[in-house]
Amino acid sequence: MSYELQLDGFQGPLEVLYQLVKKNKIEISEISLASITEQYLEYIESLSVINLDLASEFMIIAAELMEIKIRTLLPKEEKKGEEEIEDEHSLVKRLKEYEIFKKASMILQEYEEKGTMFHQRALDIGDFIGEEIEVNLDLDLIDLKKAFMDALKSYRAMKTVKDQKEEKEWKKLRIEDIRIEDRIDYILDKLKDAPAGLSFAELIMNRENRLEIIVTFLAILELARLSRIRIKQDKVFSKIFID
Amino acid sequence: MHDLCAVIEALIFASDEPVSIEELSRVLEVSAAEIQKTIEILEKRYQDESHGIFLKEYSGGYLFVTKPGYSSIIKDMHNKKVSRLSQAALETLAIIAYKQPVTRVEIEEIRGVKAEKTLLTLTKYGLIEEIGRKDTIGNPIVYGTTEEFLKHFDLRDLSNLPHIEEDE
Amino acid sequence: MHDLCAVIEALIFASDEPVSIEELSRVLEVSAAEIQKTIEILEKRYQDESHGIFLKEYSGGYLFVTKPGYSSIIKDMHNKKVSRLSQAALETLAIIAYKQPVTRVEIEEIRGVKAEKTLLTLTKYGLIEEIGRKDTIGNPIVYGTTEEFLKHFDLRDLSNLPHIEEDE
Repeated sequence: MSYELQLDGFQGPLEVLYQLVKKNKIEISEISLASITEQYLEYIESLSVINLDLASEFMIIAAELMEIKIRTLLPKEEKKGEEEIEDEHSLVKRLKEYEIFKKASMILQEYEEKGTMFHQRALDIGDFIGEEIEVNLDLDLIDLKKAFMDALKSYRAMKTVKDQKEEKEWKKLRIEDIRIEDRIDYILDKLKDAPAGLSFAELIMNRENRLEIIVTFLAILELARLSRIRIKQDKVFSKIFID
Repeated sequence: MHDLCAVIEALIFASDEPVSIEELSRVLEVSAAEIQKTIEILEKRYQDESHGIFLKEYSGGYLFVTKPGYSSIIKDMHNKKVSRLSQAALETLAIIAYKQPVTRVEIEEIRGVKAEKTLLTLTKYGLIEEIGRKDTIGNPIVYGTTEEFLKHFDLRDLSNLPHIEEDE
Repeated sequence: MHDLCAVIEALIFASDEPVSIEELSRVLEVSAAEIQKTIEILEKRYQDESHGIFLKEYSGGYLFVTKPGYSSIIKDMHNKKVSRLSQAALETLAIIAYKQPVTRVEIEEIRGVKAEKTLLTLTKYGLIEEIGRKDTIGNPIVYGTTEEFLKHFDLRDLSNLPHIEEDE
């Protein structure tokens, strides 16, 4: 009704994917998602500043997209009866569900337009009854403590907005540390010194950061796409060799 | 009859939450049928164009609010900023509205981003509330929408939410 | 003339503070004399005993309030369902409990919104009181909790408030 709302929140990777689907006027299906994988990766690369938490979210979805893409590129084997009846990829399912709520939220937005036309004032029971008011509050100390914590929490949230600028600088340094291009150069460098090829495990040695591992993996896929390297794996879950 | 009209008007005016017929019937010790009849008289009275306020029904209760036509002049005079929720907040609210009772983790799974801050703000504005805890590991808090939510979106009750197809 | 009546009714109804004739004249671009005349019509309309509210003059402004005769029944209705503090009031009370002695400005800084009316309500409820003035510029009033507050929460004294880890 009549109060101020200032809400924000970053629209995450699903939103980006959803926007790409809309932009390209395609259906949410594995095949169409595979077709926009490059655009998604380009988008990630264009992000110069990104919060690390979000970065890993973006990367996980990037990896899922790559998986879908590979699945659609691989020749279909016509066997294996039951196993072949595969479900939709979970990313497709998630995006479909996301779309439902996206639509619902757009309808709510129209309703909000209407709802904010009605005004009521902030009422205070003291305005209507005499000076002395007996209160019979259904409250205990836990409520009181919680209210104090809530007040402090939102106070801190407001303050952190101020601090975020400085933090962003730091995050910028971090993300630039692990750009896909750099990892590509790094892998090519390593391969020069290793004519017999390398294993994926060797490439991610000493890299404990999940994001770095994902970026390395994406870099390898990119190199394979450009036919700069070959990837070999004897069987599922065995070592991955690159030469 | 006139007196009943007046006391009901006073009671509804003095409440910032919708007042139900049952509540009025209990407090005034008058049959629900009679309250209903008086409410209808009141509704009609304020429909007259010489009135700037009217009796509006929300989730089975009644509330006085200003007529929509005066919204912009009220905003002008009281410097009321037009309150609009962000996309993130709207999506989170939509999920809660349709899936309630729902946990934070369930919301995050659908939106693919953290929801903690948005939940905090929505709670602060009284649009959602903790309505209990789920009986699973960790006993996570479950959220639901409030009466304020209905008011904000001009919904009579939750069954008036727009229909969405969930093909599952 | 009817329309002027309606828009003034809406503007006064929607206001938290008394609305003056000058203010209405400025916003509506209508002469003060005409506003004055319309206010008189409104006053008369609500004097009728079929109305439970009326236009009350407060320090040069107007506000709708319920007629004094209904105060006990309003109290009944609100008491029976146990008066609940709004989130705003509860947070303000909590801040005062933990940070007392504390000024209005300090409370507003933490909550990020005006606290004037909330402080008035909490004072009326007897939960807080002015406990003195601060020795800084403007000598602002400082607030603290009352005996009633301790009784309400069944506290022997303030040191029995639940402990809070500040850096959590």
